[in-house]
Amino acid sequence: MAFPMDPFSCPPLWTGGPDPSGYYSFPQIQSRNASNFKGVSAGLKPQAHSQYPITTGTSVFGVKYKDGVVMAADTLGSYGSLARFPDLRRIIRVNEHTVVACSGDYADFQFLQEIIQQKQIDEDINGGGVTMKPEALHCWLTRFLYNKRSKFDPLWTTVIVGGMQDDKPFLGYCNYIGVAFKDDLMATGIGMDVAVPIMREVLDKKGVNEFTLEEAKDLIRQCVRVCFLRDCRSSSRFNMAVVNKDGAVVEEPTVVDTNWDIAKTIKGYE
Amino acid sequence: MLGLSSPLMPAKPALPDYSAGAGPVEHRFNPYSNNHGSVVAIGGSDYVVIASDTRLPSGYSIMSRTQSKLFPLGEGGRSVLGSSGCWADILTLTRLLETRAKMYWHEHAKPMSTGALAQMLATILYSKRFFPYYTHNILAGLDENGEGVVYSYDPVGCVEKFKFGAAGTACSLLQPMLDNQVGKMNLAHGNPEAQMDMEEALNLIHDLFVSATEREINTGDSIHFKIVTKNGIEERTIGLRKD
Amino acid sequence: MSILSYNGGAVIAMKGGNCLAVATDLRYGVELRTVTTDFPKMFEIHPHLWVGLPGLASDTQTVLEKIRFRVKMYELQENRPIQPETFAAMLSNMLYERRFGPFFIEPIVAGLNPHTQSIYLCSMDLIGNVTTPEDFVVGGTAEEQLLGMCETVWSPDMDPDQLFESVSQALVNAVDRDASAGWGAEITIIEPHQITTRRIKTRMD
Amino acid sequence: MTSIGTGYDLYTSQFSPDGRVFQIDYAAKAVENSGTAIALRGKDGVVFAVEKIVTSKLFEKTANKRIFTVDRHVGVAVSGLLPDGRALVDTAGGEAADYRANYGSDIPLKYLSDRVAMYMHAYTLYSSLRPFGTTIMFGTYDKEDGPQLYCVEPSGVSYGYWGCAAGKAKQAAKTEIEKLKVQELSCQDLIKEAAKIIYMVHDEVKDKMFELELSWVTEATNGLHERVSQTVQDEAEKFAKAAMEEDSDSDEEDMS
Amino acid sequence: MASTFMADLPASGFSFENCKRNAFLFEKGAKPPTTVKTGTTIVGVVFKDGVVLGADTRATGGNMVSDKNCQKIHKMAPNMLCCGAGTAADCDKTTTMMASQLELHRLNTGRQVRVCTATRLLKQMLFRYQGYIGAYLVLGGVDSQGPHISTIQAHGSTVNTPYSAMGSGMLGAMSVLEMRWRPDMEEEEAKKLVRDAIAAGIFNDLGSGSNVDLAVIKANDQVEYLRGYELANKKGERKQRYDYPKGSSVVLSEVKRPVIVESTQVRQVAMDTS
Amino acid sequence: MFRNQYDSDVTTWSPQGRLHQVEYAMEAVKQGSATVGLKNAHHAVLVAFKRRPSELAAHQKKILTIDDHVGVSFAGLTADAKTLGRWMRTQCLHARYFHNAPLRLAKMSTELGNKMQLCIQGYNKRPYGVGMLMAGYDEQGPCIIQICPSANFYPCQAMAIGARSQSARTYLEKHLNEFKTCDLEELVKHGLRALRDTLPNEVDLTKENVSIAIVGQNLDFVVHENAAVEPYLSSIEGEERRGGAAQPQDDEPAAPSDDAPAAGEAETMETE
Repeated sequence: MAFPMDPFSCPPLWTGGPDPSGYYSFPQIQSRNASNFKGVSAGLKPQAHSQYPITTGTSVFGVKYKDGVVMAADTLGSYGSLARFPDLRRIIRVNEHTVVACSGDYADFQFLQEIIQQKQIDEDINGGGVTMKPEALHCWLTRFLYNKRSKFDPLWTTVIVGGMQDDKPFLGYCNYIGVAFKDDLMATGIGMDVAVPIMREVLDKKGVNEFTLEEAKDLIRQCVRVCFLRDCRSSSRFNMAVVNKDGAVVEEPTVVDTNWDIAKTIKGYE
Repeated sequence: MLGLSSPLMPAKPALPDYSAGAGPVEHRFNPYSNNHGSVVAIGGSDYVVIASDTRLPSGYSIMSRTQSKLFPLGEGGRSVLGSSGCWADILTLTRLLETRAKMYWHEHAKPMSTGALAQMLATILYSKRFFPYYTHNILAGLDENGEGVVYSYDPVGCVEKFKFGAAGTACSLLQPMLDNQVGKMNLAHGNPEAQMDMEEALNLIHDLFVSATEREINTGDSIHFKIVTKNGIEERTIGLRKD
Repeated sequence: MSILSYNGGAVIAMKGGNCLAVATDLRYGVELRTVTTDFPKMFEIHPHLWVGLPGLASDTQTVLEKIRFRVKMYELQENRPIQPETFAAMLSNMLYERRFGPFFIEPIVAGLNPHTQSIYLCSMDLIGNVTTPEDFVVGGTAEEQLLGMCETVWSPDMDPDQLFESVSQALVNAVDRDASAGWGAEITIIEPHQITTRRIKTRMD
Repeated sequence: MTSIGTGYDLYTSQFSPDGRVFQIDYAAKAVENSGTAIALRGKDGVVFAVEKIVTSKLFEKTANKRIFTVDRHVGVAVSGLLPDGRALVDTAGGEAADYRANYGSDIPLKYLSDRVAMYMHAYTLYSSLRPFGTTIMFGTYDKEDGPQLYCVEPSGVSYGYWGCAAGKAKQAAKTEIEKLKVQELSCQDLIKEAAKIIYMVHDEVKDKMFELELSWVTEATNGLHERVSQTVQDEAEKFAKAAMEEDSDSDEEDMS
Repeated sequence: MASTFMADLPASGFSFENCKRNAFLFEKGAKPPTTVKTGTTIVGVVFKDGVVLGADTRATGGNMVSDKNCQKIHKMAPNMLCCGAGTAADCDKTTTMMASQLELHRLNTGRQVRVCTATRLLKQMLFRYQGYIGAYLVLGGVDSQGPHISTIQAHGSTVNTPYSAMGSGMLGAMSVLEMRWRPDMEEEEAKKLVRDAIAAGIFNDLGSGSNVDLAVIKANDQVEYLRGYELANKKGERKQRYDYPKGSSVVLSEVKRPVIVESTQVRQVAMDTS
Repeated sequence: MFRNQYDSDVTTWSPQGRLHQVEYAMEAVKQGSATVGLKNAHHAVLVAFKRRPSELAAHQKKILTIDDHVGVSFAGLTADAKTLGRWMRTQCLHARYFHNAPLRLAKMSTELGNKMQLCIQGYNKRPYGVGMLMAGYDEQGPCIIQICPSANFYPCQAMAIGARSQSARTYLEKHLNEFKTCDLEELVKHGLRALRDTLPNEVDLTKENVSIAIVGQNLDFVVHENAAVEPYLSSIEGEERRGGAAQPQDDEPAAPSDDAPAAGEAETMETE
């Protein structure tokens, strides 16, 4: 796993090589993942870790349809209550049948994104045509987030992994404590309270197997629209991703339609 | 009850519940989440039945309606662990148990017995005595002479062997009736040694879950049964109220 | 521990055919110590109207006296026995009056109208929110256990004997799973023309 | 080679009286025991060709692969002791991953070959270690620096090349490469030339069966190192075999 | 000195006599108990010729359902109803007190009471108690100014919008309303919309459940209160009965007391004027 | 003449560029009893000949189950095999723990190769004195991978290692193209015949001294011992030895002596 090296020293002579000295001890190079109590010996407070999100992304939505999965996430990066980054890509394409979307702290997601892409490179060079599947990535992410949570140094993100697992749609959720589950529909953050009821209503009537791509896209657009209307940390500009057996596509951002006519009818507060 | 919005549920409007004397609250990182869930198990002369509800709540919303909390372990999944509480801990604990059971099978060329699993689970739970797995576990399986046996645990590994047991959020609703019907307690002419037959056990568990669903908001959606006898495992799912 | 479980206790009121059962445990304890084992929490206002006052024992007695006073005043004024609904409303308003300094009791009211055979059950929280279910009401520290038992055991239109067995089994098994309730149980079956009070054998631990 | 067997050639940390570290030379000798591997740097990319000697009919075609990819854009051909080679490829992979983690871009080939060279050189300093018995060739192509080809020897020395060879018929292959004007040729032609060289230097007698491994990293593959497609492989082998007939005809004419 | 009798006649308004004692008990570490909350999903919607209110029927105490079929839609005035969420007792008592105030107001002015009056009275009272009275209300009525829905928060803030939702299930309900609300809807469509909004709360929010209550209010005091409009959830059928044979419990002592029931009539007595 | 100077430890190259310690380790493989691995379109099979140190002792286990989809048979130092087996089991369990998916055989063999390579480069280390045949099934189909003490691994169609395994290899080379198309029964028979060819005339395959392992499409790795091998053994009962039923086989020296390295071995050390 490519943890970033200690930034303050130049890369050592060689990395991770065996201790060539055999009998006698070679000057020990500072091991890369030094314990997080580095400062204790120097009388500093034990190194604490960030335990709150800074730049956050709001809800992410995912729903299965008969041949695949549709996901969406808006492109807003909120810096507290400031709508600071209007064009964040919160859905990334991992390979031709896996897509990952994140809500919560965006820096943590970029950190995760790097590691996922490195994993994908390792798969490409010696995978021999067979590459990482969504369930493997979802399971690995759960273990990774749980491990960070257990060290009280959490990655403050909630991820949804979507894709095709052995020609069957796959949707997996995992939050920053490591609570993970798989289901036909899901949403993170406020979307779980606002969008999931709508999705459940639609999918209870019409099972996943008769749910067409157009209907799924329309439902997801509805969810984004409702969340934009009611979540003050969301934007109307969002990315939609579709994964089916022809591959994984993250579409360019589009904007959801809204109309505010009723504003005119509201007068006063009583 | 609408508590103050805990850090787990960012951006959810919290309706303040004013309780006197609530001083300033410091929002530290809370590594746990309570995802509730309830488990009941009844052992008979030649079978054991274990059941859990399949609702996975988070705060006041429902993450999944179809998440079973039963995990087969050991030989052919003959021993079944029912676990409720913090779902992240449950996933990790059961994964660890499955891996250890597999390594046991490699090393001993025979699968782990229920008793061995019970002891291993107790040790693993106690290994995290000072950062516990926030889980309420019930391990059900057949013992050496094929009788149903139920081990019930506290989150840090104190284990006891019973013929029946309940655990989880609706434990206090389920347990008294189990004592009465299976343990024949407080019945003037009940015979506690008599073993319950399987059909009656299944019906009792179903009725208990119906009652629990009526009164406990975190219980509902459906019940997932696993019935273990010497010639295999049968699974059933029965619906419950979805509100 | 919550103030309501300082003294412990468990009460049930359950509706039968044209009869009503009220039951209470008999423990009076202070936190984990049991002081006496003859402290019912179910009191008779008049043969067809019973009130259960589980919670903080001192408030149980205080509220009981206050209520008895008000019922006497009412009956002197109205020259007829108080109806359960009226009694419940009076109790509810008395509790809500102390909204910001409440009495720590969660009362239940059970009444039978001998003329109309109608049965009134209600339970309240400590600030007087009235709930009037059709089947049974429970209260005290063993509330969850009692709910579990009663939901399973109750069936409509039970005759007095069946009702007695159901209520006593519900109470006894529930308090066995609650450390701060138990130590004896008293069950009263209220019928239009007869009140039967029985004490049953329970674990005394 | 005067000091063979005089006891100065047992440890890497020992100089012989005439100032040479024999263990490094012996390691280089080990490289010559494996099949010939060549790499040619054309104007639009780098081509690798390896003579993979098949020691048993029972092996799969994928056995003993000696061409690897590091970090998608670096082609690697290994000759000499294959386990050592794989270990080096693994190290090179780690270097490339670290580089991307720290600097966010693909690792430049010069930097990678220096890092691997330093790593191999570290094994020539201590008596408790032995040098890597491998020569390893790295090749990439990108818009910025164009085609790049480096080769690192067991001594831990790394040079840039237009064309390099290692293994059994290293010398013969080198002379053949020098005949070509590699700088002007495109990879399409170079792949055929490389196949021809391998067929030419292959010693029919000693090693009966061999397989030709061909791969390239070119502008056409937009900087990704890939094995050549089956059609290109067949064409190259057909061209090589045809070239072999012409030579054998020309030999007969001289003799007759 | 006032006799003991006088001591007990309740003065008007809240009594704070136990506050000192309770504060002392809490210092001793006792945890204050929880009041019964209505988890609740309540909705109010304006349609062409009136207003539709909706509510679920579950009251919760902690994680326990204390009432499976409670009434959350309270009468405020002949032309006005009010759904309450938050602390159950606060909603009940607040709406009952306010109803009597409004009735007096109606009698004194001889006019139909206006929604804005009820809103103003409610907000002033709630503001006085700084949100300690946990009543979150959706007030709906039709008065001379037409149909109104106004939402009152416990802290005293109010807003009136053509549709509104409150309670722990409000997010699910609000998303249904945002999707399907249109100005000038027909009555049937409005009822269906409110029913679906409440159902979204019932099935997706743990704090709400059981049945859907609806109320339709139209001009000139036309109020139609549909209690139990849809019994969305019934108790599961049990597979066994648990009747205990006679003598299951061991009786230690028994006392039977007969009760003589006199008949009581209530006579109208003329006012004694001398 | 130079050989003895350069064969004392694994960090010394000989003038010809060979590592004699590694070659001697390859010899250890030939001390172990024979084992054969082969595969068809959907299954991989391992058969192994079990020896016992004395009449009173039990037969030495030759096949280790690594995971549901992979197992190994080994020839050489049993303890080395057990250590590597345990390491492989842990790797497979890690893969299932972290990725909920079986570990791909190509990945495992590369990792194993790199792990064993560390032992042929350090001063205070020795190579693993065991050769292994890994049989497994994953997305890329069934595979047989031969692992040598030289830390090299070879994916094979079929392979035999251990004592007198050359005669088995000869059999396998003769029938190589039949394996792809034959069914599982036939495949096991081929394996047993190849194994039998490695035995001296007076010894024959019995249910005590043979174990068979099969893995394949929706068939978890299963090892047959003792009674379970009988049906397979009886199916090749009558056949004439050496080269099996098909056609007579040019006679090989009855038991090629151990030290003369059979033709095949020398080349493998060809620093491939």
